[in-house]
This record gives sequence, C-alpha cells and structure tokens, in this order.
Amino acid sequence: MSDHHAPQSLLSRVFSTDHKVIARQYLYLGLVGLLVAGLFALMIRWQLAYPGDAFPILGNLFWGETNGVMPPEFYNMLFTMHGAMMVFFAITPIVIGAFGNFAIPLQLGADDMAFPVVNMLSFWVMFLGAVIMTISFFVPGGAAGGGWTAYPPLSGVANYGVGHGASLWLLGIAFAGTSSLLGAVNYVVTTLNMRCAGMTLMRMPLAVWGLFCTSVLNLLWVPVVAAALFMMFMDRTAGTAFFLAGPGSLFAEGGALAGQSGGQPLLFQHLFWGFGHPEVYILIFPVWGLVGDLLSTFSRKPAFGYKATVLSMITILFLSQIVWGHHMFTSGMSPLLGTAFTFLTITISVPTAIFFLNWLCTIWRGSLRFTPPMLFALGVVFVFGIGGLTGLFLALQALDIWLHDTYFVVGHFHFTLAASVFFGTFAGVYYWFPKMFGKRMNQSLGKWHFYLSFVSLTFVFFMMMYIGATGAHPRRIADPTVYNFLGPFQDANVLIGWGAQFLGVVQLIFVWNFFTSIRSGEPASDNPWEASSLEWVAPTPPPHGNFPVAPTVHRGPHEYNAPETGERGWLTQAEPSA
Amino acid sequence: MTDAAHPKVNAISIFLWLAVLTAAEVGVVYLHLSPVVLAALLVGTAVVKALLVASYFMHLKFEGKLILWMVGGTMILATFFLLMLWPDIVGDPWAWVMAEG
Amino acid sequence: MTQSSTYPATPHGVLNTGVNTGKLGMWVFLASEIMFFTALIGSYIVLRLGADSWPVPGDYLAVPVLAVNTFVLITSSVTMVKAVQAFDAGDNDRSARLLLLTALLGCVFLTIKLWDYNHMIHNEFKINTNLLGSIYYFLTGFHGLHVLGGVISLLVIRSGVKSGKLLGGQHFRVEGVGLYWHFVDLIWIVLFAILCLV
Amino acid sequence: MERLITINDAVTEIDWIFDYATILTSCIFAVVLAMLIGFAIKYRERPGHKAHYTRGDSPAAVRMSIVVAMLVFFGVDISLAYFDHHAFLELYGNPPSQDEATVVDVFAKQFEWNFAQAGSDGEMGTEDDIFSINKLTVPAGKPVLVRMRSLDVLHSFFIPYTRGKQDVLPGMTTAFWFDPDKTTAAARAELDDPNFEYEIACAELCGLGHTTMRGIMTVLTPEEFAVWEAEESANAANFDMPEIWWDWSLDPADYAEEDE
Repeated sequence: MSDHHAPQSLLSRVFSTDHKVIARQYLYLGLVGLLVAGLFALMIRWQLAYPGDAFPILGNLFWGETNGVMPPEFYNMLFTMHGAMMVFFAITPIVIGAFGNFAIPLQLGADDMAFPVVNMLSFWVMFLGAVIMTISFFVPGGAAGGGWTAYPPLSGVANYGVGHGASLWLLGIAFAGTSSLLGAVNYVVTTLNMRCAGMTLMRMPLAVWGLFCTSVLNLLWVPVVAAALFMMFMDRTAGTAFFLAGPGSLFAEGGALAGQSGGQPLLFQHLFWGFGHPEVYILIFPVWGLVGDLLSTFSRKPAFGYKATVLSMITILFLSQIVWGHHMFTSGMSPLLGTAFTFLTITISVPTAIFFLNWLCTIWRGSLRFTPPMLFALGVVFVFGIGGLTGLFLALQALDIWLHDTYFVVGHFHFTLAASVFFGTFAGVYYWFPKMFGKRMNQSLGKWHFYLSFVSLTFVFFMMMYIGATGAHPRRIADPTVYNFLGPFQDANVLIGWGAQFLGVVQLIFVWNFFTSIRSGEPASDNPWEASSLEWVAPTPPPHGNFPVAPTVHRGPHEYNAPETGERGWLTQAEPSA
Repeated sequence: MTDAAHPKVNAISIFLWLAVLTAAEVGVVYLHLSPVVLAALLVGTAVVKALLVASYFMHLKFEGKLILWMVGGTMILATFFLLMLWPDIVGDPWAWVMAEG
Repeated sequence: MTQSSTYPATPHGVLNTGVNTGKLGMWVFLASEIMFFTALIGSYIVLRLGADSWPVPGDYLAVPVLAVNTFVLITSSVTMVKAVQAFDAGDNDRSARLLLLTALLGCVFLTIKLWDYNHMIHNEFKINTNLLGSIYYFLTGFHGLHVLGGVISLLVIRSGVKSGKLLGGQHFRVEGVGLYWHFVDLIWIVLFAILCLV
Repeated sequence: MERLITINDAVTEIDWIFDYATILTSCIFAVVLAMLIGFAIKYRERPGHKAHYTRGDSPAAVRMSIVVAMLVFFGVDISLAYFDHHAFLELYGNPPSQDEATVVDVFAKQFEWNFAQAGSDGEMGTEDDIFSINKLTVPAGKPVLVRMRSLDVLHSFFIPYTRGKQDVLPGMTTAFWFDPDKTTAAARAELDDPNFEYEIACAELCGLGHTTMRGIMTVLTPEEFAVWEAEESANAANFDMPEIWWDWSLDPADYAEEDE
C-alpha cells in the first residue's frame, strides 16, 4: 500500500489506489462518454427528422460526394456507437464505477476497497478500452456499424459492409468488460468482508445492496460476452467461423468466407443475450438501490419494507439470469423455447411490483424535501413506471413478434435504461457532489435541469413508442420515407428530432453547474442533506482512509424521525442513541 | 484468522489417482468403442478427476458454506445456460414446420 | 491473524464472513472464470453436437504429446500443494524452491504446447482449416494464456516468499496463486478429455 | 393516425391484445401516478408537519405487499400470458401443410428479396418456376407458407399488415405463414388510396442497404392469380439463379426423419 504521508508523486496520484480518486476518474470518463454518445443521439434524430436533406455542419465537411446527405453506413455507425458507448463507456463508468467506488467503502465504514491495486487496474483497463474505441473511429472503413448487439454474420465478417473498426470495437468492449469484472470482484468482497462493526447485511444502505447485485451479475456474465466477443474477433481476423454459416458456394474458393467452415449465428445471439439481459439489470440495479435510499432520506422516514425490497432485489438477481430469450422471439429461436421464456419473463414483474410499491409507500405520510436528488429520484419512479409496464408487452411472444425491432422496443428500453439510469446518474451526482468535491452545487439550476429534462425526455421517448406501436416504424433504418406506410409518421419523427435537440441543449445547464461548482461553489458541510448513512459521518472531502475514528453502527440506514432520535429528528448510523 | 489451518492433504496419493485415471483415459481411446460409450467414459473420468482436484487440492472439502454455495451456484447456472442453448444449436428448431408434408 | 493495516483507524480486513478476504476474492474470481470457460467449452459442445459431421480428433491431434502435457500439469499441481504446505509450516526457502519448480513445470507445459502447435501448423492443421481447428486453437490458446498468467504470478509470489517480505496482509497470496493454479489444471483436465480424446 | 390495416381478421387478435395490455397497464400507471403526485403534494415538508415513523415491516404491510404481488401476477401477468399464448397457438401454432398452401421460397440477399414460386405445375424445381425480385404475388383465400434462407447476413421478413416478422438466417431454413384474405384491390378500396401496396420491409439490420430492402406483395383473387401464374410460368423468366438454390431440400420427407 502506498505510503500516505510522503508527498504523493504524480505517478502515484494518477495511478492512485484511493477509491475516492478512482471514483472521480470514473465520473469524468463517464461524463465524456455521456456527452459524445449524447451527440450521436442528436445526430441520429436529426437524420431521421430530415433524411433526404444535407446534414447541417458535418454534411459538406465529410460527405462532399453525396453533397451533404449522410451515407447509410455512417448512420449505422452512429446508432452502433451511440448504443455501445452509452452502455459501456457512459452509464457503466458513472453508475457502477463512480458511485460504486465512492459509496461502498464510505457507506460500509471501510477505509478502502478490499483490493486497492485491482481497483486502480479496473479503471485503467476501462480507460484503455475507451482509447481503443476512439481509435476505431479513424480506422479505414470507420467504426463498427453492426448495431451495439453486433449480430454475426454482418459484424462477424470483414467484407459484409461493416468497417475494420468493428474488430477494434470488439476489443474495446472486451476491455470494458474486463474492467467491470475486476471492479465486480472488488465490490463483492468489500461488501461481504469489509463492513465495520455493527454493520450487518440488513443494516446496509439499499445503494450498497443494488451495487452488490450489480457486481454478482457482472461477475457471472461479463466473461460469457467476453468469450463471444473474442470468438467474433477471431471470425473477423483469423478466419475461424464460429458464428458464420451460409451456402457451400460461400465457403468454396472465391466465396466471401472462403477457407472457413460453418458455425451458427444463433450461438452468438444466445451468448450475447445471455449476458445482454443481466447487463440491463446491471445498469439499473444501482439506480434502484440509490432511489430507495434517496426517497427515504428526503421523505424523512425509513424506507418502507427494507427487508421486502432486499428480498425482491435478490429474487430479481436470480430471475434476470434465466430470461434472456425474450430478446430472440423472432430470431429463429425455436417457438417452444419462446413460450418457455415468455412465462419465465413475466414472473419478473412480481418482485418489481413489490419494491416499486415500497417506493411509493416510502413517500406516503413522509415530509418531502424537493431537493434536486429527490426530484430526480421521483423522476426515476415515474419513468421506470412507464418503462417497466411497457416491458410486459414485449415479454409476450405473439405480441413481441409484432413489436420486435420496431420503435416500440426503442421507446421501451429508452424509458427503462436511458431515462431511469439517466435520472439515477444525476440523482447520484447531485447527492454525493458535496461529499465528493467539498462544495455545493447550485440547487435552483439543478431543479431547472430536472424539470426541462423530464418534460423533453418523456415526450421524446413516448413518441417513439407511439410510432413504433401504431405505425410499426422499423428500428435502425436511415431513411423512413422509403416506406409508404411510414408516411403519416414522418412529422412525428420531426417532433422527436426537435425534442431530442432540446433535451441535448438542456444538459448544458448541468455541465455549467457541475464545472462552476467544482471551481467556485461555496464549501459544503459534512452532512448537507441531514442523511444518516455512514458517508456523511466522514469529514468533507474524506481524507485517505476515510474515518479518523472507526465507526460502529447502532441502527438501520434510514432511521429518520424514530422515537430515539428525539427533537432533532435524525441520527447517523454511527451515533449511539441518547 | 478464523480459517482453521488446512488439514494435511496427502498430495501424492491424489496425484497417483489422477495419473492412473489419465492413463486409463488415453487407453480407452485406443479401444475403439462406440462414440457414445467413449464419450460417456471420458466425461465420467474427467468429472471424477475434476472433483479430486477441486476438493483436495483446492480444499473445497474443508471450506465453509459461503464458498461452496458460490461455486455450486455457478455450476448450476452454467449447466442451465447450456441446456437452454440445446434446442436451437443442436436441434433444427424449424424442422417441425418443414415436416408438415 | 487479521491483516495489519497501515491506515490510521479502521483495521483493513474486518472479517465479517470469517473467510479470509484474499481467499474470498480468489474464489469470486474463479467463479467468473468458471463462467468464462463455460461459454467456451459450452460453445464447443453445442457446436459439435449441432454439426452434421465432426472429424476424429485423433487424426489431427497428437494425443500422446497431449497426454504427456497432462502429466506435466498434474505434477505441477502436486508441487504447488507442497509449496503451500511448506509456506504454512513457515519454511520459506523450501516453499520458494517448490514455487519455482511449479513455475518451471508450467513453462514446460507451455513449450510442449507451442511445439505441438507449430508441428500441427506445419502439416496444415491451422485455426481456419475446420471448426475443430478453430475451436482447438481457441480453447487451448486461451487456456495457455491462463497458464502463462499463472507462471508469471507464481514467479512474483516466489520473489515475495524468498525475500520474506510477505507481510501479514499478503500472507494469503501463496494459497491464492495455488487456488488459481489448481483451477487452471482442472480446466486442462476437462479440455483434454472432452476436446482431445472423444 | 390510426393503426395499419390487417391482411385478415385472425390477426386483429394481436391488436386486441395490444389494446388490452394498454388499458391494463394504463390503469396501473394511473394509480401509480395518482399516488406519486398525491403524496408529493400532500406530504410535502411544511412547518408543524412531521413524517410518520414506520419501517413498513408490520404484518399489515407484508399482507398488503403479498396482495399487490398476487394481484399483479394473476391479474396482469397470467391474464396477458393466457391471451397471448392463445393467440400464439392460433396464429403460429400449426403451419399450413405444403400441399394446401401457396409455398413461396424466399432467398434473402444483401439488400433484395428473391422469391421463387412453383409454376402452374405445382412442382418446385421445374422449368416453369416463377422467380421474381422484391415482387411477391399470392392468391387470396389460401394460406401462404414462406420458407426463408439468407445468402449472407441476417435479414427479417416483415410484412406489417400480417402483424408478424421472422428472421432469415444463413444456414437455417426458417418459416413464416399467414392467410392473405384481403386482396390489394380490396385494401385500396377500404383505404380509398389508389396506389396502396402491401409493403415488405427488412426488420433486422443487414448493412448499408438495410433501409432500401423494400418489397411489394400483391394479393390477387384466385382467378386473377391463376391467369397471372399461367402467363408467368409460360415465359418463365430465365433467371440465372441456379447457384443460389444450393442444397435446399424441398422434399418434406427429408425433414421428417430428422424429426424423430
């Protein structure tokens, strides 16, 4: 362990093993990823709103030969990188990397992660992945263009129209996966073994429970997708054919797959979605935990049914690993399996309903403080309500055969994944900013940021679901005007386009607020939100080693307005009752 | 440390068992049995050897419930995952439609 | 012994679960490795049973060489167990010697494998000749990488044991690298039986 | 904008399930929204109002959770799954047999649909087979069985009016079937849009031309179809596509043994 009192050399500061420094590094990487992937989203929506016309600025910059009109392979690259960078290089670094690294040791009363060096490695492997992804843009043929799901044979063969960037893309995602794996080992062992005196499993804040479930899923399923990605990398470069199939003529001399012998494309889909569905739960679990904590903290009353919420989370932890087939109802998977996966998938709505009900009962008869974290937490309750309920449509086999690969699916997962995790990210940043940076963010700017984002985001994603369900608007098409049956829905695309641009501009409020507060926000007290979990017991910003005096925990994480708290109405977990 | 010092594991006897089983495996291959019987025998010996290494060399026999549950749970999850792969990759999921004659 | 810590207040390793933090970490990592090799070996099993025809491995692979390799890896497992027992008994020098022997056996395994690779590539059995080739090179390649990782960590731990620098905190590392090494041996046992013989 | 028309009445069951699920989830969401907004307003922080301390682990709370869980599971999940499974069996449960259906062999390639139909002799693989690109003509009244394979990448055969789609894979024959009852002319009359066409789209990303993989399906009355078929198979276009129809077994018997 590095010596703490000697002046820290630049190297030990950059490659620091302090979980708080690593949390900030993840936060910055994640925000950059969020910004870049967000820009891609704006470009996608602009292209769909005005498919035929020249693209405003980039048009004559890049595509002189088609006088400014965006070529379809660039559009494919746009939504591929939008999806991949959002999932692996924006949400994962912030929600799991930054919040996990910052909150777990502090909320458990530990001094650092179980394996600090492995923790540092996990960030720099993710950074390496990000570098590889950036390089993949400038490789001949451009970045990957086969969708973030990279189905073979399109993404599995070099000359099927997807650029050489796809090989680098596979490595970039494999690196990001390895980084999540290293982080997950750390989170699980720290949560199990590094809790301070008195901190039993049932006294841990819900955020730590969420991150624990995330890490278990990461641990088990990231290696599976890493194996699939390496196999596809070999298909693209070394001439193997794990996932490539086709007629004999293809494999004969001169054929596109000359010299290879057939594998099965469905195998990749099973391996990918075997990881894919747990992945979407990996991204939402920390937000579920955080929202449970925030609703309780800002309603000044304990989380309703703590044990029931934890039990539902663990049930979902198991169920989420056996339902991946609902992504593949129309993919050639046998209909018998489809029916089995339908019945498995609908059972997930029961534990989800339970902890969702507990959220609502938490704010029932509370005394609500509408600070930005609370507003974003309530926002998550709203958008995840819509997202969760629309998931029921897609779990059903016959209905999914109609709705699959339409904008209804895009609307659904943007509600559950983009909207809920987007609000969860900002709830966490606004909540932990005082403790992380020692300064307060401007609260009214935070509220404006919430209201404007909430309105535009709900409008944009709801419209997506509308055109998907009513007009069967296929997904991932560059120019909707090709099909006559989409004619009446083109002005809906224009509305969504402008809504998305507005949503993008509104985020500048946060960027401004974030950076000005870091430089010149007024100093924050140790416990600005009067919360009771252990990170608010540590000084602001917490020194290396976090707690000058080892905390001992006396009560559950949300004992607000308990009889023992007397007049002040709250006691931190570490304060013995009077 | 609350971890009890590990009871003495007789490494040599375990090694002998492993060596004998490996020799048997290689020997069985040259007996030209039917593929299914050969596969069953080989998978059987592989499982036995794996259990030997896991329980004695990796002290799984002397570990607490937490680690046993972790490893056991992962193995169950792995077998479930492969079984669900079976109908699509091993069988032809759409043959029943073509056979409608 | 609880891991002594250089941090001011909180003891680094408060053992809530009674399992040593390093051991828990290694077993959690091995759980993810199990899932990794499940994906690899599982894909092989499923692809093979789904394929119409499958070449007899005996024609392409040198089974006797692989059998020798299996013996090499099993003996390295034994020396590993002995090394851990020696370290527990406090005999650092003997443990360091045994760790070196295990690492050397690992290197022998790798050299035999590389020799086997280029022998096969020499007579036209490359990674893209057929699905058996792709799977064989891919699976044994990844296993080889894991063996290489094991050899490097063995040497690193050995230098720690030799110089007696292993503080209380890192006491578990010898057993940790032992667990990893036995796991890699276990995977080879499964691979040898399923891939090379049947 | 109301929903696209359907090609037959059986498929409207999918629309019915969608509406049923919409109503069900909207009711639940209305309750959730009422609770969310109501509690936010009623229990906002104001002087003299203190939060009510409850951990929510009283037997009453547990009972409520179980009741809600049962309500959600049986009321929503099982009812939706029941109707959905019923619709699935009815629409996709039993494929039409090849002799009583119009068999169409689709061969998807990067960025076009190749259709092949047995000519007037009803035998596939004879000279009078009808090949066409991006143009499918089928008789109304008889079920259509579409057997699909792809030469290169994944595609997805999607006719929005049949409320269904099916991916087309290289190396595996997938099938999709529907009953075209409404002819193109009838559809035009119903929508009084003279140049309405049943469009075929590709729903699985297949590369640069994924957007342009558009096909037209024309549904004729049986008589018109017979005339069309006779005329087409008379001068069967000498499509030089023999190499595409590689080892595609057309005889159901081959698939039969594989079955048991």
